[in-house]
Amino acid sequence: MEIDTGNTAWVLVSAALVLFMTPGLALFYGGMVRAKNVLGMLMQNFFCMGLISVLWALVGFSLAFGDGGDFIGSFEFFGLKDLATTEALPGYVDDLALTIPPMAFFAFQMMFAVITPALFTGATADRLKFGGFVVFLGLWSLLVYSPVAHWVFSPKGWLFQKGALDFAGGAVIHINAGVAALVLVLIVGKRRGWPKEPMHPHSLPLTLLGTGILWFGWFGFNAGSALGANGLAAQALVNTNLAAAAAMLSWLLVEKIRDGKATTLGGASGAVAGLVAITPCAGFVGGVAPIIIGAIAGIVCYLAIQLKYKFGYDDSLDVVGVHLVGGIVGSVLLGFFSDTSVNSFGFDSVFFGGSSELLVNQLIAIGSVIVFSGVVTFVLAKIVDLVIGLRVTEDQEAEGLDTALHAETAYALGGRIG
Amino acid sequence: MEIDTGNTAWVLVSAALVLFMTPGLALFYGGMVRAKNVLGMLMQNFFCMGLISVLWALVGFSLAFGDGGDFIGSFEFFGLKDLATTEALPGYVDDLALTIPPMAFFAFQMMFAVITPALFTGATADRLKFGGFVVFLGLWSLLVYSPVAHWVFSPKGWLFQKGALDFAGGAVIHINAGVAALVLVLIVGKRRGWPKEPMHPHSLPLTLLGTGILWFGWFGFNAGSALGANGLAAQALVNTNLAAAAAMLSWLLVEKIRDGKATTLGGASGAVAGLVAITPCAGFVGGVAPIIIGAIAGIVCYLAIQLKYKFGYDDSLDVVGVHLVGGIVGSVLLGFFSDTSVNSFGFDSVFFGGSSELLVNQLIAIGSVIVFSGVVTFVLAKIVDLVIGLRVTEDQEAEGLDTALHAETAYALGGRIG
Amino acid sequence: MEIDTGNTAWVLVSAALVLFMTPGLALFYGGMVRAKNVLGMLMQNFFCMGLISVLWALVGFSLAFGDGGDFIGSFEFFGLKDLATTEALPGYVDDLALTIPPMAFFAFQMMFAVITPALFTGATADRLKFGGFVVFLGLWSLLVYSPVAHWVFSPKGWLFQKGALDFAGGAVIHINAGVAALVLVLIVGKRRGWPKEPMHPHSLPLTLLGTGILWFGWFGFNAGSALGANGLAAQALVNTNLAAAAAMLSWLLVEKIRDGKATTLGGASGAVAGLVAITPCAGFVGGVAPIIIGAIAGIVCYLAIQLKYKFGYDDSLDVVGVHLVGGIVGSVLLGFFSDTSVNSFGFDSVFFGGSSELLVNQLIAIGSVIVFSGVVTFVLAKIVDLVIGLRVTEDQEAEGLDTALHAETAYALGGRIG
Amino acid sequence: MKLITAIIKPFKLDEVKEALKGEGVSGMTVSEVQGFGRQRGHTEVYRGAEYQIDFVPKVRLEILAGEGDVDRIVDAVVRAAKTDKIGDGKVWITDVASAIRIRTGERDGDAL
Amino acid sequence: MKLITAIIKPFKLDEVKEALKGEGVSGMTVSEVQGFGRQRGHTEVYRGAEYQIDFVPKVRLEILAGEGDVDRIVDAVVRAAKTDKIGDGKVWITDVASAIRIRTGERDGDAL
Amino acid sequence: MKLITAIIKPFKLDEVKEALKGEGVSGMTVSEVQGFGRQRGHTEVYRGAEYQIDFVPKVRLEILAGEGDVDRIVDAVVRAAKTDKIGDGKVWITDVASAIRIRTGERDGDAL
Ligand SMILES: Nc1ncnc2c1ncn2[C@@H]1O[C@H](COP(=O)(O)OP(=O)(O)O)[C@@H](O)[C@H]1O
Ligand SMILES: Nc1ncnc2c1ncn2[C@@H]1O[C@H](COP(=O)(O)OP(=O)(O)O)[C@@H](O)[C@H]1O
Ligand SMILES: Nc1ncnc2c1ncn2[C@@H]1O[C@H](COP(=O)(O)OP(=O)(O)O)[C@@H](O)[C@H]1O
Repeated sequence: MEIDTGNTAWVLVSAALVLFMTPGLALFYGGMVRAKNVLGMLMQNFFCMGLISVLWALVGFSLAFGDGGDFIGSFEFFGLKDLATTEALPGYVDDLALTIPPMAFFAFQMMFAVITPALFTGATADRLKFGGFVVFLGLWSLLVYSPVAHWVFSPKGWLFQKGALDFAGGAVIHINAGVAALVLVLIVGKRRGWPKEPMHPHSLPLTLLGTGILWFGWFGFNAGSALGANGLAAQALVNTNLAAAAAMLSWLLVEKIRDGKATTLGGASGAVAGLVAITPCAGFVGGVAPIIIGAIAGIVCYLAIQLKYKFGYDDSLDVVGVHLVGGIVGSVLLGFFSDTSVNSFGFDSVFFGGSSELLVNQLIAIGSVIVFSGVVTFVLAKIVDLVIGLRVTEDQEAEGLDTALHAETAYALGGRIG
Repeated sequence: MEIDTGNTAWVLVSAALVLFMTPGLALFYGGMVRAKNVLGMLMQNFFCMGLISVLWALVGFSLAFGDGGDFIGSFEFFGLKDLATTEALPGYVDDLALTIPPMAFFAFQMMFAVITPALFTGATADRLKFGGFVVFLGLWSLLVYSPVAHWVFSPKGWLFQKGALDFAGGAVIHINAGVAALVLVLIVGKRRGWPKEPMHPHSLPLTLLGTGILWFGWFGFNAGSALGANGLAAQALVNTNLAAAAAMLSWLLVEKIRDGKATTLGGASGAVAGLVAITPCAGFVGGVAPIIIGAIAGIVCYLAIQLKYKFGYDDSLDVVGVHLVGGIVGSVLLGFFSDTSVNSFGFDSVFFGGSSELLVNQLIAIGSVIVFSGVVTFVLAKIVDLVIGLRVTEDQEAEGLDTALHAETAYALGGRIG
Repeated sequence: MEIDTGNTAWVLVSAALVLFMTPGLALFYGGMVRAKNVLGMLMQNFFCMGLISVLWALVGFSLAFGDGGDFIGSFEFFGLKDLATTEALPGYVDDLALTIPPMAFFAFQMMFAVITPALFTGATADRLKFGGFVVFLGLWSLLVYSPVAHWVFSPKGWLFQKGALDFAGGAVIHINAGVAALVLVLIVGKRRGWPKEPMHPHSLPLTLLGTGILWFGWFGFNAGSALGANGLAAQALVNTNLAAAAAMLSWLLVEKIRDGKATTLGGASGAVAGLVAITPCAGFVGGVAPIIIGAIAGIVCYLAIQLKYKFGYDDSLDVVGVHLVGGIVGSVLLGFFSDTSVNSFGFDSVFFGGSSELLVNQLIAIGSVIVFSGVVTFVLAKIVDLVIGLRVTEDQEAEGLDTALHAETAYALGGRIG
Repeated sequence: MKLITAIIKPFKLDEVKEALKGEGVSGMTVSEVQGFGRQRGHTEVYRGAEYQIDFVPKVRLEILAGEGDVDRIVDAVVRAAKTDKIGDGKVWITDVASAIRIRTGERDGDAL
Repeated sequence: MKLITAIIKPFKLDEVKEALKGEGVSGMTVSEVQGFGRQRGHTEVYRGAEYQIDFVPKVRLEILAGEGDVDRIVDAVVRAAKTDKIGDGKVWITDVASAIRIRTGERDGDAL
Repeated sequence: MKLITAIIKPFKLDEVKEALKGEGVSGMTVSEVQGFGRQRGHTEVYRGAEYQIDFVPKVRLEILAGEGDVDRIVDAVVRAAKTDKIGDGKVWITDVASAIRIRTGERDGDAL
């Protein structure tokens, strides 16, 4: 099929926007931790841009989109081999034929691979050992992310072929990273002093800035997944904005009712919850569906967060509550709101003259990603924890990651003492 | 008319850029207020992204671009009805026919609706009651913004048909929001202690960051209004950059002469003044006109700001001085610099072999927007003030909006006490 | 040749992205200086957006891309004259014919002109007199940048015709600005107290934010230089990301080995070093070459920075170590990794079945830019220093640029005293 | 010589400063502190978790003064800092064995 | 009346505050300070250049107390702030000539 | 035992610290303060509105010392902090009833 410059322009821009989300996430998380740990958090996120990009080029992409079996790709694109010259990527033929250079598709997908593991760094905030993180990060990306991406995104993957829908990565990115987050916090344990000792965000303006960047970048994430500049991309962009907006409103409303005050962190968190939930749906729903999906996500995620106090797991920045739960909410609701009049590549859902088949497939996809990601993450984390260690020492944790691990202090505002 | 992927890509990117301007504006304003009020400011701006997006989808867009009369649209697109499938938007036919999906046009316009009321939050900084703001915001967007957008932007609107020019919203956005700002400060009154007590910006780096984001996003705002990726969009982008640049220089020059020092806040303010002034002109002028327009705007806005001390209205972050005045400067100068060799859809102006007809139409547009927006804003604000209240209590104002309204503190940098 | 909307959309977006890099650079540098000098640094960078944009429109572009001789352009486009209507820019004919409006090309190149001198402000941090800087800035842009841009970027330029390759400005931007930085620090001298007195970054989160913006914008910088939305642009975008990633990793590795700790500033610095090195190569190399180039750049730049302590020049924020050295590394390595199968407009290099001819041309380009930029920068700086002065007084330096030059303080976080 | 230390409400600093200037006080040293006392702090809520903040921002003044001026200065501070609301703060006086002006080495009275 | 000044480790502030509440202390003033002493600081590295930071973040408490309560209060502070690691800090006691509550003008004992 | 309090120019902190180390001072507590005095502050301008800032950043040192060491220490501070320009600051000395090292409970002389 012909390369279309307009579609290519849109996908290249989208790749840039998705890359920009990782610094945005770093700031979103960084603002929420205490001042002594902000660099540790920024470092973990920026490091994903470094390590994952290189791994993706060497082998990650090939494992995800190479012509392998139902469960994993191949090594055919090892080190970008043949990618620049290949006619069509495995499975992207006939109606699925791409109108953009395979290299543009590679770039776009690289940014997804980068941000996915960055998501779970929020759960283990303030206590991860950097060396252990580095090794775990590489292993997880190759052994968890690439396979799951193959299952769902590659036309060769079993969930793709089964007919599970995931427009921009509700399962591949958010559920996947959310499960990993949960397993990691169970393995590394709570921050000392949590939940007794207050651990307030050290800079909410930083978090709000990160939220703005995430919202902005998410247009590339979701609308870019249309892989073209067309009505579907426009629909996905609109859905993305409306879900974020509605979730912000519903989250603030719950806060107002339950806590008496609407907070800026709540508004930001709600927006992100909505963005997560609409991710799998962005190119399959229309009308007011994104508003409903977002509104539900805002409420459910707020409530889900409260569980950590009940069950006592220190999901520090609520990756489980927002990404795992939000991803599930979106993937399930897609079984009710998917509408083929929006996207003929989708399937009709319960509310749109379809059967419950799609819903069942969605549940299968959710379940299998949870099980696979949960088990492999557990094994990898355990191994790394034993061999290298995943957690800093008590003294390092008390001192803070910035000086203890990175020999830096984030701020010298007085800039006069020390 | 055919959908063009290149034009669609550009408009989608532009929509994303304009959405990004609202967080940018939040930071631009947030840096200028005192540390105890920064979250209150960020909240008001981010909340616009939430509430206005949803209202726009439900009815706002339909009121602005539906097929109504000269003064207001219709309910035909209520809840996005038929928007995904409509052939052409009312009035966008023949030479005005769009080459992008109506949904992309909707997305682009949604971001304009979001940022417009966000602009006036700077005028009422540090003293707005959140509940009152929320209600006023919704009413204003539907009863002031949508009608004015219909008048000027919709081919069905009376000012559009009369031949008034407003490329990207000098009147619809800046004059409109600026008038609302003036009316609001007159109704809510001054901050306690103003102007005696100094109320310095708490973080100019935040304000400069916001300026950078605004400048960046404004390319989507102005050049995106060409609704295509063509020579006109390029011209608009260049004009936008040159006007911002020239206004920065002229503002700094006036500062240097009048105050003895050129300030970073001045450079940032000048740039924004230039961006405001070029907004109505961006796609209608060429050559060095943007430099002249920008240079004039920088000087006039600087001087306009000083009026608040003379007349004693507390336009806290100078929304009137920059947006109302800057919008008027641009709209009037368009009557002198508009050039049909740049854009055949424009009209020749006084300096470009035209009559004064365009200038007269510009004045009519300015006048009618000022009167309409002024009156309706006044009525709405008065009602909300009586029913809910628009201003916080003395104690809340003294304590600061962050803890008093949102139960949060922006910074915990020492992160050691409290 | 026909205007292509997709290509135009991509170049317009790229222009916006490159403009956004200058605020990004301002924050990158601003975070590294002490709190009393951050506004001074932001001001110098933002001021480039003001002054250079206007100069570029008036004469800078014409000198760079006008139809002059081998060494300098002409005045034909003075004040944007004829630019909107010109058929083709001088030399951009036949296979070089542009598929975008000349005005879009102008916009894209304007942003390059803006950021180049902004780069050297990092070297002279904390001590430049603003008035002297302003004058030097204008002179340098017209007398150093425009000619060098003509040599290398314009098809009429002697280095272009000689066959030296510089995809996005390794020589024109980074080597050029890096040499200027070195000359400037030699003329203005060290900061008082350097290197004895510690001068730590006052806000590394600001620096990391700047890094994120730079990385994001660099996609426009490098991939936009393909001047179209095609496979080459995709390749350039991928190369850009991989080089930044690999350089981050190699820099952190050296730190870990040499200093015992990997630092966030190191990760950020490595990424920038990789982005600099890949700039000349972005559209000429493929496969794993960008990873190799980036990895080498990360190591070499880290080591290069240490030279300032040995030789005692106060290149405050390491512009020489990162931009001059990184630019040379990339330009030289291009002589080994250039591959015509990636870009038929390139030439085969030592490792890719080519002769050493390209390498020789690269060395000629590097050498001539260093000599020309070095000499002219020296003369201009000396003159400005004598006539106006380039350095602040001792007291101003001790007080800090923010209050001393700009009558502002960056932060009032307690916001309670003074 | 005495040292007068005062804890006041931040927004009262300017008034106190002016009052002291009025009393001919030639200098003082000020710092940001957090106070704990009868005045209640505030509540913060982060994602549904509520925290009570006991500390209230205050400003701390230190004024070296000759014996003779102490009462006048203290009265001035108290008058200017008073709002009659809980949390106005405290003033206390301690003896100073001796004081030196670094620039000149002048001692005690001459050091001010 | 006495003034008790204590320099403690920041993360001990809450415990000390609770201990003081337990002793019926009605108020205190706290500030962030940097300490230099036996406890070593940390090293920072910026682009290969190493710096030794001598200062360690500490919190400074000031408590006005009647003669009779001083020992009890000091003991409470010492007990709560102790970690037995170098850097726990110091407590010192100085005489206060007199104290005033700004709100009421009450003096000395009544000022607390 | 005595408490030596010094207000100095921020950029002099390092020199003073070294001088004190030289005198065998084993510790000190430092904080950021704002000074008001003969030394004029600076002017700030925001969008054409001018403000005079009276306060100047200073650093405050507190040094507990035995009677015998006070003069030596004070001299060292004065010598190191001196620039002969207005604003060099003050040093003052107050009596300390007693001092305790939290870690060990050691008192007075042994607490240092
Ligand atoms: N015993 C004390 N020692 C030191 N400072 C105190 C003491 N009691 C109160 N303060 C300071 O005085 C401030 C005001 O005290 P508070 O009891 O709140 O109000 P009031 O002084 O009006 O009774 C407190 O915030 C604290 O900074
Ligand atoms: N002579 C002193 N004067 C004032 N403060 C001191 C003095 N010595 C120590 N300090 C303070 O006490 C803190 C702890 O002292 P340090 O010697 O580190 O541990 P320790 O008190 O356990 O021996 C220091 O960080 C400093 O703030
Ligand atoms: N009476 C005072 N009480 C407390 N601190 C003072 C007093 N006078 C001056 N200071 C402190 O000393 C600093 C220097 O005083 P200043 O009068 O400016 O210069 P100098 O001490 O050289 O005469 C001031 O900034 C302030 O912090």
